[in-house]
Amino acid sequence: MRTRNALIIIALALIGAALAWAFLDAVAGQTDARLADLALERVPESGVSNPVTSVLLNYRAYDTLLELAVLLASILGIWSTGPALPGFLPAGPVLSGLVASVVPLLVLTAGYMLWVGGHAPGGAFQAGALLGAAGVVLRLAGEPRAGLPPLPWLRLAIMLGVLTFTMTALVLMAVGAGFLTFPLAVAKWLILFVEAAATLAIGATLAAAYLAGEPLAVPTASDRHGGIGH
Amino acid sequence: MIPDNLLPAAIVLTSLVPGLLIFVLGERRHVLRTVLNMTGALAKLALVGLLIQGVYEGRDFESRLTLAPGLDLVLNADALSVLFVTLSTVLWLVTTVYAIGYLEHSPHRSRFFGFFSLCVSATVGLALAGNLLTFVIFYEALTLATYPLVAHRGTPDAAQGARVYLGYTLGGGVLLLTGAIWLQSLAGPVVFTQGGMLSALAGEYDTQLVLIFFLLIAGLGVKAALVPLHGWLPQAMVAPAPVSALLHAVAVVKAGAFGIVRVVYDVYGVVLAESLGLLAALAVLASITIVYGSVRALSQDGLKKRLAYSTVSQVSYIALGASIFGPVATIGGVVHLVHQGIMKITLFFCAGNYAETLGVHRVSEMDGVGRRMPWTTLALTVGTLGMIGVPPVAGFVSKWYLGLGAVEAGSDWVLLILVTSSLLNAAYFFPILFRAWFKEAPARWPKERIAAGRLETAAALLWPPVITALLALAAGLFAAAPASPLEWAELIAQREYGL
Amino acid sequence: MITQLVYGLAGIVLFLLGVWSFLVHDPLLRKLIALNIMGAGVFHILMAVAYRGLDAPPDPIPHALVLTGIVVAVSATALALTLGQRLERRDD
Amino acid sequence: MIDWLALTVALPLLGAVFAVVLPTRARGIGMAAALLTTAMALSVSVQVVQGITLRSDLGGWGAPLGIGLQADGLSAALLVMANLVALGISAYALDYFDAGSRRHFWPLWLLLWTALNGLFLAVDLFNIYVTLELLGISAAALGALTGRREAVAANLRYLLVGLLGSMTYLLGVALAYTGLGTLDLGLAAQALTPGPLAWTIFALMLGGLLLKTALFPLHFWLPPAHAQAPAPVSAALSALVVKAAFYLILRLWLDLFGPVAGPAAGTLLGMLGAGGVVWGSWRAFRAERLKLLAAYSTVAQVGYLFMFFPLMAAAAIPRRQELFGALVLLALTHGFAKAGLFLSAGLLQKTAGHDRIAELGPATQSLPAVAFAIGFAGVALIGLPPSGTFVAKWVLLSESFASGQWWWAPVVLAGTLLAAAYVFRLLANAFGPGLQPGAAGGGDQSQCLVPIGRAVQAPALLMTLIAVVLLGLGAEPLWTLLQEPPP
Repeated sequence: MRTRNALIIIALALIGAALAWAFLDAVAGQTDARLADLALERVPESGVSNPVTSVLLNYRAYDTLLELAVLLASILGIWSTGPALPGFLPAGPVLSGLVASVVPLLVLTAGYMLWVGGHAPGGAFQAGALLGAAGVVLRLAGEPRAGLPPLPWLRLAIMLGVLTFTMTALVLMAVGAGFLTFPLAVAKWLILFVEAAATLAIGATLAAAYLAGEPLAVPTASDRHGGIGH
Repeated sequence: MIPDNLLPAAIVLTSLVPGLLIFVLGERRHVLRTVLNMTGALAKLALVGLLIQGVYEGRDFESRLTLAPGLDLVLNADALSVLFVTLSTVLWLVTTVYAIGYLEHSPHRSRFFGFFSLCVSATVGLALAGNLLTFVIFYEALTLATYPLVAHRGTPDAAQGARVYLGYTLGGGVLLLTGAIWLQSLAGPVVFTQGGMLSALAGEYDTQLVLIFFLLIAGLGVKAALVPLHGWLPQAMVAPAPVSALLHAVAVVKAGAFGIVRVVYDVYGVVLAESLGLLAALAVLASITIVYGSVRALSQDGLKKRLAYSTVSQVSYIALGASIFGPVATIGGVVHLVHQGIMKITLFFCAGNYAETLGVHRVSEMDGVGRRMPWTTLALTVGTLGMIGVPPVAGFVSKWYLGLGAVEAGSDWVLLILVTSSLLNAAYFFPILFRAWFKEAPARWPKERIAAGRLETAAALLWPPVITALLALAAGLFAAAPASPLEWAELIAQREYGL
Repeated sequence: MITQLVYGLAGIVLFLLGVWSFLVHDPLLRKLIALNIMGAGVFHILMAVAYRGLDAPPDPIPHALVLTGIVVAVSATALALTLGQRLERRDD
Repeated sequence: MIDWLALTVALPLLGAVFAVVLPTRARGIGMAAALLTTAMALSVSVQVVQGITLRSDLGGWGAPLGIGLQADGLSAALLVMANLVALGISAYALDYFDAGSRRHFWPLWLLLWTALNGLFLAVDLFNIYVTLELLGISAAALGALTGRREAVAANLRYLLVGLLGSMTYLLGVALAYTGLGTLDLGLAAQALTPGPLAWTIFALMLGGLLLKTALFPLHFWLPPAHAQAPAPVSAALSALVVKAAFYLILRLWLDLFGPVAGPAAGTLLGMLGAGGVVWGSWRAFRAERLKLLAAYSTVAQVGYLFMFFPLMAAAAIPRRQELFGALVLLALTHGFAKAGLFLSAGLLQKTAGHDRIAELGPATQSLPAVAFAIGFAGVALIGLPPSGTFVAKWVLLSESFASGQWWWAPVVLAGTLLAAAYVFRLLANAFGPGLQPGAAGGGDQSQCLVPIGRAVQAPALLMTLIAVVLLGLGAEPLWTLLQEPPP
């Protein structure tokens, strides 16, 4: 095994050298600021003032659509492996008290993050991550379903992002604007609408992923241990 | 009424379409299957008639399908292909009748007749092939279609025989493919043209041309059962009689011999082959096979095994004819293509009759068979006499021309080969006749399935050998008739040598 | 220019560490962590390239790519963890 | 105005979404989406055949900023093959899965289909990365659907290897953006000049994709993953997912790395391909189980695909166009034939309860249509006429002779013979003694055969028929479709 590791290290060193050389050649070669100026210059046409959100939700909206599909694929894959893990033991008074205050705060900040994304760093992914975190905290505090709705509604939630995004794009195409082309007048509200749906979807997906299985009728930990606890 | 460019394709399709329909047919639909078979066979016969008449008038027929840029599937009818197509069409008709009779109560008949028709389509396609690519395509398709027939019975040794058959033929196929592609990379698309098309490459690529020739001959030699590559033929005798009759006497074995004739005459051209010394090598190989086949046949007790070894040696007569420089030997070789087919199929039909009617499989069990089945044994006699080369049966004609051609070309040792092989033929065929006619019949036949009613055996089993025996006789007696195989062979020889 | 180089090369080093750890260690969790380190390395390079000095606003394109990359990495890691979990759970 | 390319991707995505929210009617929605998507793909290809190279800039932002979708001859050909095979697999899957796993299969299957269509139309480097991830994740999830221990382990390793490949590819994209300042394939090609950056990007992107297309020696993860997956999934994995990764390599090789990818790189890929052919065919011949045999046969066929590269790198333009056509024909034929083989294997496994080749005699005999499908698939895998593979191998061999690189020929021929060996080992079952009518329980194989309906046998037979007859005899239009010579 020793020689194998040594060989790997030597190989990686060589690859590293090549990468570094290529990176130097790349950075030196590229004097003008790649797509930065072009992107920043056309931000007003995208309906939002935060350039990253305009890239994510307008210039490269198709990437974001497929990325939501990736999230959906992973949660469906997780559900296909079998039922969810049983929940944790219910939390003691201190933790449940803390959770009672943290979770609403998380939800509130998520809403704010969603709104601020239009003109400052933030947006659907950050808001979704916060919602997911809220779900994980609930799950750790002993709530077996991590605050998620029953399965039929949960199914609706996880696919909401992709559904709204695709339907909006198709409607825009039907009215003649073009697939994923947000006309400037309504761009801001359309993007906000799509981002809201995406936030819900991402939050539900991340929380559901933490259950590591399909939440059919998730038994609480106490059921599993024959109701030792209270 | 069929446009000229569709006739060759139509000929191939008349057996392909019924074959595919039969596959879809249920196992119990005997009448419909027989109707399909017979209509296919008769339709093909009619179309071939049209073809012969057209070629005689000098019209040319060509169906072309481009598979890829520079790769065309071409079917056209020249004199040589018409000869082989006629032979296989007539014998397919006769064998279909025989097979219907032979497989009366056996299972998997849809599968059998489906692949049987595919085999004939492949053989006919191979005969009509206009360029080397089409020839290779149908040559491989023939392997594919015959494998299920050899393995038809499903017994372990049928599976073994089929496996051996596959090993040889696929190996041969790969060699042929390599040779064909190598040749194409040198000379562009290889089209069969009378008098050969490689004379332009003569000076520069001699070594490669020789290597390619041996690759092609090795690939074709597997199916033509040239000596080192003949191992599969005796083992393939495990197939039912109609398969051995049509395939191992006409379709598969002739495909190899026909290929050798094509390569020597229409790819290399006799002049180039002679100048490269290829003909001499082929002649030696053919002679060895002729003698070897006859010697092995002597010691075979199984009737079909003996006939198989006889086929190994007889087919090499065609290769011998092709390898002797001179129009007369060519006529001998080409006409033997037809004569050997007719005679050998008669012998296999008779062998099938004995096995099916009396359960006689071995030569030692054939005492007094002549009295019990006179007509079949009469056909057997005509066939064997033809094989030995006794006039007036057809075999004599082809051996006569081969001998004459050999003398003309000045290679007298070939005459010696012909004489010794004829003696050997006599040595392994006469004991069969002697036992059949002059020995006392045993009290009880091994497994008498069909009683001796008005006819000695089932009608469908009796008439085919008699008809083919008559054909053999007719080919011998009326050799000089206008549309006889001999006349046609002379036409081919004239065109090949540009006389 | 210099900051881009420093952070970019740091990204490359991170990537290589990830590859080394992926190849050398067998347990699932270490391989997953290695993959995420590789991802972090690539995102690091993208961030370095996006930097255009203190006064000019950064290039938004790499930022968006990194965001998308992170979400993709998270979902792949989630699925891999669940499959791994399923394997352990089956052992008991 | 209808954006055909966007619809080709959006329809299966919508189908997946509705299948998620209405699990009880997942089957119906899935089949409807399958039919609609195939119709869309065919209409795209018809337009491309009429000479229109379709391009749609999503979001209306144009090349540098926005993401485009493009369909030229190559992508149209593979799009048609992928969608027809996927339609066949969907028809087959209609009653292959029981109610429990049905609701999991259809959404993931439609997401995989979305990823496939997205990949064949993608012309943006980062977008290719995201689509590749969607493909890899949905494929791995589908592969582990049976829940058996080996299946989960094999597909976990597949997922990890896939991620390693994607990360390497992503690094290539990052460096490409750093050096070329654009993510669009066309613009990047113009900006790319041979140099250390170009070779590094080339090595990274191709290295990542070689891992995903399982070129020998990076193929170790494929056989267990494809053999353990349920039949329709392994058909999709072998015929489509591996093919999509190969398509990307071909696309990048021709459109982006034209000047950079010299004969040296071509020869390296050719040699790895040759290794794949021999090793894959040998392991397929030794395989005891049918699906493992089919999986190793995929490794061999991918090897054949890569043997075209050295010849194409060295050929002059008109000859390179013929080779390019033959390469695409081989890819298409393998797609149909391998999908047909895996679906047939699934039927045999369902009937006999196992897929040990030695004991499949009775099962093969009880399903004649499946036996024929395996026969046709075998013909196409070996490369016997009249299959498309025969034409492709003919062009490959004649070019290897004409160009003097004769050493590829013996490898192809050895591969062909080995392929013949393992295919006819399968077909021998069809002629074995099997269940003689009336035989008492067929001796020790007294296992009862689960009857299979005729309808479910149709997709396999149809697909292999396409591979043999249609692509064998009617492949000529493919060359006109690929007419505009690659730059």
